[in-house]
Amino acid sequence: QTSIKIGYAISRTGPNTGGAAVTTIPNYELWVKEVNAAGGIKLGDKRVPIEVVQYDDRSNAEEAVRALERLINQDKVDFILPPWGTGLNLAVGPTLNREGYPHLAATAVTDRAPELAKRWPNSFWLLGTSADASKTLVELLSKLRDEKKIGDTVAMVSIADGFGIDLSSAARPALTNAKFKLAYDKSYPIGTQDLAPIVNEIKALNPDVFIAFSYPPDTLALTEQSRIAGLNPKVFYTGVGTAFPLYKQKFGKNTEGVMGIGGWSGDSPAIKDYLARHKASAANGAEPDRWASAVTYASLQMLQQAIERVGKIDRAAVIKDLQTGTFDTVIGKVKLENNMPTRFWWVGQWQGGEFYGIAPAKNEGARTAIVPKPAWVAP
Amino acid sequence: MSQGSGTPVLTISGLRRAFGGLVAVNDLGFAVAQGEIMGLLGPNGSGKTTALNLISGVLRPDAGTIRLMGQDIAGLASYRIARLGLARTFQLVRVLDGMDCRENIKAGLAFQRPHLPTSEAELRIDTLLHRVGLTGHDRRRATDLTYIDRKRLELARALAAKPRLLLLDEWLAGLNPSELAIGIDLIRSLRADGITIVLVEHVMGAVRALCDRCIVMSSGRKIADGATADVLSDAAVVKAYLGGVAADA
Amino acid sequence: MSARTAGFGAVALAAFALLALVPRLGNPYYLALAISLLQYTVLATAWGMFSGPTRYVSLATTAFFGVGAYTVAVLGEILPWPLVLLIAAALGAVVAAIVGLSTLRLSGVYFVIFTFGLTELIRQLVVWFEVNKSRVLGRYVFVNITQADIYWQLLALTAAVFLLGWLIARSRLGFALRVIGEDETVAKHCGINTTFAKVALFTISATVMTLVGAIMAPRWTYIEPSIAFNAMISFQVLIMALLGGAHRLWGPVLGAVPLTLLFELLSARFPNTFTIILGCIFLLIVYMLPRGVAGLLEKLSTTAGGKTTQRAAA
Amino acid sequence: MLGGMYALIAMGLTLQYGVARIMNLSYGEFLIAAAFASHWLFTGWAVSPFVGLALVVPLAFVLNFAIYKLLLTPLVRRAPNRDALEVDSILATFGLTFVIQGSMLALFGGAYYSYSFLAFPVQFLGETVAANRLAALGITILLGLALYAALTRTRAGTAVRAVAVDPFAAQLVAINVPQASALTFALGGALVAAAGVLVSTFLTFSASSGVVFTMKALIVVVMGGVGNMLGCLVAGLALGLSEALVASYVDPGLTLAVNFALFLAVLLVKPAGLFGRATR
Amino acid sequence: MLEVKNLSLAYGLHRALDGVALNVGRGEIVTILGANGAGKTSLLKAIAGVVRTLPGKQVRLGGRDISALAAHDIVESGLALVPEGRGIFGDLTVKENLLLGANPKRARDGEAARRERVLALFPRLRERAAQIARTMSGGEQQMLAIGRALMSNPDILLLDEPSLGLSPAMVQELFATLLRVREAGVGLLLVEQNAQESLRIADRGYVLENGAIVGHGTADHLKSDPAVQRAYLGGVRPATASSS
Ligand SMILES: Nc1ncnc2c1ncn2[C@@H]1O[C@H](COP(=O)(O)OP(=O)(O)OP(=O)(O)O)[C@@H](O)[C@H]1O
Ligand SMILES: Nc1ncnc2c1ncn2[C@@H]1O[C@H](COP(=O)(O)OP(=O)(O)OP(=O)(O)O)[C@@H](O)[C@H]1O
Ligand SMILES: NC(=[NH2+])NCCC[C@H](N)C(=O)O
Ligand SMILES: [Mg+2]
Ligand SMILES: [Mg+2]
Repeated sequence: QTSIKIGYAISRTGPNTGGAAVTTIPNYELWVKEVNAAGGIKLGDKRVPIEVVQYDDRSNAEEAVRALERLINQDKVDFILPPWGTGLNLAVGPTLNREGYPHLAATAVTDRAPELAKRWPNSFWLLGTSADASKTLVELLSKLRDEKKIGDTVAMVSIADGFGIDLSSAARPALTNAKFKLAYDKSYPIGTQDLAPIVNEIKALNPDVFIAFSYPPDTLALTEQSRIAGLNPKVFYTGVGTAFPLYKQKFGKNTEGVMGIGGWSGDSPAIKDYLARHKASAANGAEPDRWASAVTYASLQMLQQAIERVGKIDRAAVIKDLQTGTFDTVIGKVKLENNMPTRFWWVGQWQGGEFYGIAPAKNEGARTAIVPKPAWVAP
Repeated sequence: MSQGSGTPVLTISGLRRAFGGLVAVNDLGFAVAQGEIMGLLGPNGSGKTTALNLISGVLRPDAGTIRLMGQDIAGLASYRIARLGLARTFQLVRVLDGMDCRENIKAGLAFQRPHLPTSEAELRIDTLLHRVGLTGHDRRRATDLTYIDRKRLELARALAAKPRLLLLDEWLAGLNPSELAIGIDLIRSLRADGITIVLVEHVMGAVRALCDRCIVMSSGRKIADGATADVLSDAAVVKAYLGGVAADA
Repeated sequence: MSARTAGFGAVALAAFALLALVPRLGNPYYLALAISLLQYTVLATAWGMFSGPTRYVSLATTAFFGVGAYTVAVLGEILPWPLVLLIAAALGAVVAAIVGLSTLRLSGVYFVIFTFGLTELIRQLVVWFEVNKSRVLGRYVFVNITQADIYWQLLALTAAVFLLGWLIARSRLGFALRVIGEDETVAKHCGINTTFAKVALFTISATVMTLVGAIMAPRWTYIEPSIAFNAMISFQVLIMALLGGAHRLWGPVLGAVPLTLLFELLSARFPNTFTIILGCIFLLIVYMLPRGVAGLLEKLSTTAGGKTTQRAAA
Repeated sequence: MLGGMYALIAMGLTLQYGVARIMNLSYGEFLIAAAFASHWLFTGWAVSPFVGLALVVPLAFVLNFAIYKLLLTPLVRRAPNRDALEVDSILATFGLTFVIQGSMLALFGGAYYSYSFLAFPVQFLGETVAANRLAALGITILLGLALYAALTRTRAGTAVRAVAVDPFAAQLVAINVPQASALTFALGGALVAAAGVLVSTFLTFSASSGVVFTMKALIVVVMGGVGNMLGCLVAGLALGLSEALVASYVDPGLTLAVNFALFLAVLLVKPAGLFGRATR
Repeated sequence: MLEVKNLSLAYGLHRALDGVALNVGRGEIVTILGANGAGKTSLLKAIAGVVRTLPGKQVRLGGRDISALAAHDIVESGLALVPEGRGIFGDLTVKENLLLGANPKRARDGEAARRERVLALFPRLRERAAQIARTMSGGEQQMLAIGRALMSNPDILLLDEPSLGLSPAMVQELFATLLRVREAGVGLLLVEQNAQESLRIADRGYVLENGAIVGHGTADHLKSDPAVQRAYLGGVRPATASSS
């Protein structure tokens, strides 16, 4: 064994490109570079370098499946890193399961995660379930209301795809049970280019809480539009993309107090170090996404540690180790239960130019939320 | 075939069609008897082609009735009218360019009811090729034909359906004198088969040679109707259509 | 003629028998590749069946493919598989007939973009329905269908499509469509019910596409509108068929197979510069093969370099 | 507001397709390329997009002129008729799509890009709108009307349309057809570049978002009637307006559905688009 | 005015024109006689530069060599073609078609006056200024095609079967017009199926057979040439032969 062959198929073209380029690709590249710089992965007493085989899945489920089949049968790779996004991770699930490869899904959010983990014991769902995400968000809101920091009107929008709908379907009963008033609850299709009507209507309702289960382009558009329309609720929460470096870059001071899905322990030295390394390694010094990026990187560390503990290319043993072992990662110590982590960051908030995890509050390093959100300032 | 000469093949009354403000055909009425060759004349833009389009179902009339052998066909889809025994040619010759001559003719007969058995159809195609003078050109593509041969092919396609009524829109236009003679003979021979013909034409020689009767239109209305010689010497027709000097070519 | 037909039939049969053995090779990658090839072969051939003779360029492939896939997503776990396929086919046929009746009076780009718009409309409606009525978006299909099963179904469908295409080409319907393609007005005056002919063929072609979608669906476990109604499929199929030459029944295959392989080869060899290289090769092909692959073959096989079919302005 | 953007992105295509007869599938890629150029100028050199327009638009004009001359002229030459040219141009520009998209991916990666320019609220007809969108709308309407007038009221514009109608006959009235087509195509390219720059001030884009714009543009063009500027403007605005109305009064989830339904309905009633002249 | 020498043209292997030479003088009407497919249309197109010809041709217009010019420049230099099948802009209005007729720079001076003359000649065009050309009747389109060519202020006008589809009255008027156009010093090269009609207004004529000029002479001379009479003036026998 002179090298470990690691393969992945990732969306370099097509609609998923944006997500993959921010969250997944830089981490795969960073990790490989670092591991090889250190001599490789330790197998027994020697270190073997990683050799990478990568393809473009063109954001297409069929391509993704076939690319994996190619990786497995033609390139005979030792391990496979998963694609970006829920849909593609689900699409490749059966193949990876059939062929016995560990599947460390770090960018998939699905309520069927526990069930899938049972069906495919090789699969690990590191980003959690949307029900959990919504539940945590609502708990946070309840607490804030109890503290009399906010009232009880909520306006919620969601993107009409698996992600947005799962989250909003979970949030809806949670909010009602917690006796929040859902003043606005609509979804908009993917590709909507003008969100002004939605924002204007919500503005007229003057809610205390604004929740958007959105994707990066609309996360940016909603924020921008809210600023323009002067929609400035006490809690302003947006979806995927809030934790992106682009968000900070675009909105600068206006990010202050904005909440979003994800978050990380921005104060932890491990994260600080990771951030620095990421910046140094990625093209144009790009920063990571403050949510799934760190999880992705952590998943790679877990894979490496599992391989090293097994000491040889034995995928079944690696899967076993992943199921049972404890791992030391940038997001802290990770021990999986039923193939899922026990600790997630569900709500983060921009505070002083960094996106800190604020909920669940029991998580180590959780900051207290700044509520109400400061008013928008002119750019 | 001289049966039923009593009922007209085509009867039109009160036919009208306007394009926007322009009334292209206005209260037009006439009848064409079995076996007749009727000339439909008139100055440019008087509504002749429009009338043919109305009869053959390309356009829907705004008002009026059109009876083909007693059956009202006004507003019927053109393929239905075609199946009732009406065939036509077009002012600018239209053949199926990508197909060969056989296929062009086959198109004319393959969709008629009842269907012909293949062998009979092939036989009919041979006959028609011969009839219009295209024998030996079976497999030539329509694009490669000369102008007159394209016209011949178009006519053969129209004849393939054994129509009761044939509408010819300036079929003789653009032929030189000797071709014209051939064309006239060809059309005349159709009458012997019992085909009734409505002929739109500006070539007066041909009209004189072929038509028993003529109708003259002007600005969408009928201004004359009668035996060819009478109509062509009618003062109104001369003024509107033939011009100062009576056409003598 | 009939001897030649019989000979040809025998060769085709043998070829299909041989192809049926592919899953026995035991290499899932080759199987996956073969599935891909068949998928595009059927889609492109079905596309060409309608668009070739009528020269209506349709971008609705995705719509039907998606309807098929979505039918499986909804019913796949509930009903027995053959019934699911049957329902999918029926749905596809109904949608196609409605679409056909309403759209075939459009011509040129208007038709092209209409079919695209239609695809998007169907997708938006599916999304809206799922979001607001069933409150789920993205469905999981866990059915017991192996890759080999998918392959065999596609192979059978391929055979059926070619047989069907061959029969249609010899039938009066096929001839009617060629006449329509040449000159629709003339066709009507020949007694052709042009609407019926076009809608019939459109429906047949769409039903096949729907079936492809249904057969492929179990390959992905998770189906959501953006996967089922992926507009790229329409484009790829169109490009393949045009490149192969849609004026022949066997033309689209000649585009589908090399292009699928090319896509595959390029994405295997040049994952990063894939798009650029693909684009360049594509341009090269367009400039070197003006009449598609079928055109090239025809040119090679006949000495009488045929002239391009001209469409009389209707 | 949004309608303005739809009209804006469609204007170039209606020239390229309606007049130069090139069905340009790489249209959206050109738009994104211009958006990137503007982003790069703005974030890297602090060049305002309005100044950027003055740089990017002429450049796009020259570039598109060259593309027409080099890539498309051979196709135009060899095409026996309009249909054949349409097929060829679809295929060729499809290839071009990949080349441009691939180049942008290589240069900028797949990530989302966005920047803020004129992102402040202004009051317009009693509504609060973003200044950048309003600016884009204003420019669109100006450009659209100017082009419409140029195409219908001037001899040169009429000549351009004549080329679209019948290139053979056009040479008989002393029109240099290859030149006129190339210039029109280039003008279309310049327009799409302008659209790209303007759109980049308020939309988030990435190297792979071109297709969306190509399709939107095609829909607007077709709905308005191919080659008709006014149609383009009206169709764009109608689509935008319907989208906004549906979002406010019905359900934002149905905006796109209604958009497409509106488009389909228009075609069913007027098979050649709002301002199209039925050809058959 | 117009001098053509050694003009040859081939479609693939088929030679449609073979070393044709002819000339048309100022204010002269010259007609070309020939059977269908003899190459008349090809000849006019070749002179107008809209088809690719074989090398070696010489075309001079008013002493200037225009052999190498592109079609649009040929129009600029003063030669206009009314093509077979009319070649009008079907989707444009009548008015726009005429506007484009005056597109050559040489036609800009006196455009208004010329338009008046054309509209006086074809009053129908004035009535229908806003009509879409495609929807006009066959004969109306023919008028438009001729009117548009006249708008370009040509020195030489090539006409390919201009009387096709025109009513008898219209044909007479057209020929009268052509005579008037000639009066203005324009040279006309006329192709007509109806040789009798065309020889009546022509000064001279050429006989074209299988792509080659096989004879020429004054109109009177040709009219009385028995070979020409047999081939092209056969005419239609009067209606007496037909049964009534
Ligand atoms: N689709 C249309 N839209 C508008 N006007 C039309 C349309 N079709 C025909 N017309 C007009 O209707 C009138 C009659 O046209 P039609 O073609 O019937 O004339 P015609 O008698 O056949 O003339 P010609 O002898 O010149 O062929 C003409 O003035 C023509 O311009
Ligand atoms: N584009 C073409 N491709 C091939 N052959 C052609 C083409 N155009 C004309 N021909 C052939 O060239 C010869 C001369 O044609 P042309 O049209 O010049 O004849 P014409 O004298 O004008 O005939 P007509 O009296 O029918 O108008 C004919 O044999 C014709 O078939
Ligand atoms: N930070 C992230 N990019 N998270 C990825 C979320 C992926 C999302 N659930 C999807 O389907 O596609
Ligand atoms: Mg007419
Ligand atoms: Mg001719």
